[in-house]
Amino acid sequence: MGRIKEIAKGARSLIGSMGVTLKHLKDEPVTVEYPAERAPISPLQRNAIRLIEKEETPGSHNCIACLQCEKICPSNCISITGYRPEGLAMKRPETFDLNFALCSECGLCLDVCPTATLGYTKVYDKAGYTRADFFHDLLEEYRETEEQVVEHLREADRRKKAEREAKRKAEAEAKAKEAGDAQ
Amino acid sequence: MAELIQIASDEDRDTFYLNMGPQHPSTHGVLRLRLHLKGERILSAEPIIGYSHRAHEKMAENRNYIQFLPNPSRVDYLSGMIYSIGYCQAIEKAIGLEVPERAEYIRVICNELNRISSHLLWFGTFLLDLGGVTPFLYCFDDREKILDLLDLVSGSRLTYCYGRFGGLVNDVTDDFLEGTARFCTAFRERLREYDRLVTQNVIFRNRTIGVGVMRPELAQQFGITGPCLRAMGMARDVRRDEPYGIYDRFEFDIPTRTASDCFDRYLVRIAEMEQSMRIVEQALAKLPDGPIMAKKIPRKIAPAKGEYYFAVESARGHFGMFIVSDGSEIPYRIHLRTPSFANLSTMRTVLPGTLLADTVSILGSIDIVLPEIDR
Amino acid sequence: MKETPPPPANATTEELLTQLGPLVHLDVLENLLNQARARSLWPLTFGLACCAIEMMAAGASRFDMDRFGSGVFRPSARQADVMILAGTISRKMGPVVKALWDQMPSPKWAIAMGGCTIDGGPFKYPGQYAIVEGADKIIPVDVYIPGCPPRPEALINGLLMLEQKIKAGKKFHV
Amino acid sequence: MTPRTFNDIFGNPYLAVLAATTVIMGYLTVNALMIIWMERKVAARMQRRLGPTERGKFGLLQSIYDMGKLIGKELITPTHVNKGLYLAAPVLVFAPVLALCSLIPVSQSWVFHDYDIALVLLLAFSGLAVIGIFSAGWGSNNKYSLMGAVRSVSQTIAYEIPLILSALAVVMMAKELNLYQIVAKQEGLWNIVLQPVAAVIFLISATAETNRAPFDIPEAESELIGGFHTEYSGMRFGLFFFAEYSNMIIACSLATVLFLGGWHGPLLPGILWFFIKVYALIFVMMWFRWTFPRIRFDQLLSFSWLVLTPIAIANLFVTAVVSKLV
Repeated sequence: MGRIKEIAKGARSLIGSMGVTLKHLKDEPVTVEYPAERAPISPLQRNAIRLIEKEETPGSHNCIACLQCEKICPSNCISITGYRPEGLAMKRPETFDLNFALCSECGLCLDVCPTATLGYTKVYDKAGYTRADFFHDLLEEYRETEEQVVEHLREADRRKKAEREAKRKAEAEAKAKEAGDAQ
Repeated sequence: MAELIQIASDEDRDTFYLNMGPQHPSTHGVLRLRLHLKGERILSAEPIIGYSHRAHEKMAENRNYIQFLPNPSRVDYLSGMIYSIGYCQAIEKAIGLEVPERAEYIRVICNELNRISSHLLWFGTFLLDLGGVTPFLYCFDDREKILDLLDLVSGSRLTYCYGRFGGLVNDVTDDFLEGTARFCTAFRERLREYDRLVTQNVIFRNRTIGVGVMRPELAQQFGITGPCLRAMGMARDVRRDEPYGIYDRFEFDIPTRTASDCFDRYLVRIAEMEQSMRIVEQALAKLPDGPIMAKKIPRKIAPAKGEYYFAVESARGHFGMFIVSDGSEIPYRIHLRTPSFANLSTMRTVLPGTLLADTVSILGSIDIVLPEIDR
Repeated sequence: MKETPPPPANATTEELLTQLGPLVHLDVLENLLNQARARSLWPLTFGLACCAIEMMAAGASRFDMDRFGSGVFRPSARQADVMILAGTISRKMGPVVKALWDQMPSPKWAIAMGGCTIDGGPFKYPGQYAIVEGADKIIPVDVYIPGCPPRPEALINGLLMLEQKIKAGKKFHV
Repeated sequence: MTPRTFNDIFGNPYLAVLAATTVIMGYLTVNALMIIWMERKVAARMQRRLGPTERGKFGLLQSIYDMGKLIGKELITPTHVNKGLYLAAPVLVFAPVLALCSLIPVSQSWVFHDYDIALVLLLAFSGLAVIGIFSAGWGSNNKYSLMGAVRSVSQTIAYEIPLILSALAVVMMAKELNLYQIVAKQEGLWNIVLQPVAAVIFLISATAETNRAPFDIPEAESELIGGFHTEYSGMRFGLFFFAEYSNMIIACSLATVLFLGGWHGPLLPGILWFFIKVYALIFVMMWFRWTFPRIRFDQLLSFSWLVLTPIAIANLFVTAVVSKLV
């Protein structure tokens, strides 16, 4: 008898399992039909890095080629060379290359960037036929506006310098006045 | 791979060697098992590892403490959050860095979510090894929800690099908190469904009950930890024994079973998922406001000369980091004590005498992650 | 039929043969087969490391590679069409990957998924001893997918790109 | 009541064989492709996926592309195989299927071949496929294949017995071995009502006979990689694949004939009823496959010898007593 009971119990459990799959047969599929529709992606989704447009430099990035990101990158996937344009306090990058194939998406470069000009691209489904597809030239989109921006920065620098000078002059005058008052 | 095997006697003619792996659907990656079989009965088994050796420990000696951050989550990619945050906690302890309250709570939430997702993946692949495809896809469905949540805060789906020395990269959003709470309620329902689909299923029970029994003395001999140890009836858990972070503030049980077979290891993990949800819910209720990064973070991360050991409870067991510092920014040596390696070592003693089909279920039940074994 | 210019009078037999092309044209059949091949890519059940989990996720309910006919994971290399190299190839694994590739019947394709299989990824550093720096050092790779690990969408995109490549047949140029 | 057969149409038996082979091949191909598509769709929906959608309307062309691809694949013959057995195996597996299919009465007016002891022939032939499987396993000279083959043989032997015993219960009631007459006698009352136990045993054994999950241990992906067909590529593998699904059709057709009253049913024409029933059974088989984990080999055998066979014998005994009394 025990054996028959056991078999009956087993059969009942199997029918129970079949009930679960049958229940899901009626359910709506959860599939996102990828190329046609795309599931929302996290706004923080890590990916290849890019230079983002900054307020201080309209139309362009504000990379100062400080090489912090290059230094901290654990997998050496960033390489930058910088130059100093005439009459500018800060450097500008001449080349900014990323070998995305080496990247481990740790985000350390974003942490160290002093001007917060690094961000992530939103292309999360990249694939390519050759290895060369993943050498990103991050300056590509900004190359045309580079000269204007340098000009703009120069302007800003000059303005800042002038302001500083004016301030210093004012301070000196104030000091002189103070000194005069004290006397 | 030519390994010449001498046929010693006529008795050996009935037996044969079977090379299982490195490419085999149920060796969970690239493990290779050399099985000595008589018919389907296993006479001896030898796991051969190293097919996934990526030299994580060696890499640590070539870069500074910060640059090693992306690595821990790749050592064990299934519980990457626990590993990477564990590494941060180890370094914080070594240099004596205080972490803000809020960051600690978020770390606990993320860790426990990651533990659930790791157990879910184990659950799915275990069933896949046993031949049940559908539970695997249900698990991935639930796991996908956790990944969405973790993606929302950390920006990665699998190999998280969310922790930093002294805190976290990003603060959590309301979406995340609401989503986590929603997930917990929905997942309880799903667990009941799994119970009907799998736990009660007589085929599953027959395949797991009494299979792959680990004798308790193995625990000491090999240093078994995690769910495998708890299925032996020993309530050991790093979160309780030597609480790290703020785990001492939460109420949770350590589920144990006594038979130490595949079925018990299964039940322990299912119960652990429930406990993890309990912790998550408590942490959500208590989550304070405040900063997520410590105020004063030294620019130079360089622990004082000496040796440091720090352990966390990963989804697979006791994960320890042994750090030797020579006082510079670059670690002298980092040794990772990983649970799967110890658990896998028992296979030599557990597998002989079982059937080939059991090999698959036993191997599945101990939940190994290959890069973590090979480091 | 395309008109071919007449061969020069002093051409050797070999030159003649190369210029005239094959005597029997199987282009139509080949194209038809390519259409079928492109639409039924069965991957090999083969995971190396982290990316394998994302490969599994791509086959699971949310992303469902089976929509494109690629959901039939074959555990035996003899029955697979495409090898998805998901994860780091260690030096010890290299020969195994090569052996598996040789076991697959032609025509066969390979997808390198993740940074490790493209270039060594995060595990590449001067003086490393453990990994093969790029899958294409041991087998020919058709499509590369960057990321660490790439999202499942990227894998599906890679499969679709491979499909384009197969469909184009000989006309395919990068 | 006798049906029309190919012999009646052509007169010449040789011509009839030729015609029947062609028609059966077409019939099997269409059905197998249909079932493969259905399998993928059913699996997908149970797993809350979509399944093939992109290739043709609802992915209907997917199976055809798969077949085209398999035809265009390289046929690898590994150097270490036993060539004769290795090459013969796919044919040996597929050949009985053709013979079996011809014996199934699909509608009341038409069968491929009307034969008085069709049931005996069917059950005999269904055991023949295992020779093909074994020669595949042995000929491949691969340990996994061999293990798959050995498993397959013992499994087939174990499940043949409850299969035959449960079919015998029907024969006892119908007092007939002609499948056409067995169906004809079920008008009004299907055998499943009188023989529910036999029907369940038959379905389970038929699932095991066709090597379908949860009884798919001869090919057990997660244990034996591909089992007996590990070493086969291209269309040779395709034939195994094809034979598996064709066997499914035959097993379900036989179950329909024996227990579900074949073509009987209200309103719709007989042939449609037949297919509805066959596909319903196929759905049940798929339902099994996508719900259960795989049974372990020794449990599979003890399930057959210790559970199914005794029940089938008891059922046969009861049937014998009852049919004598009535």
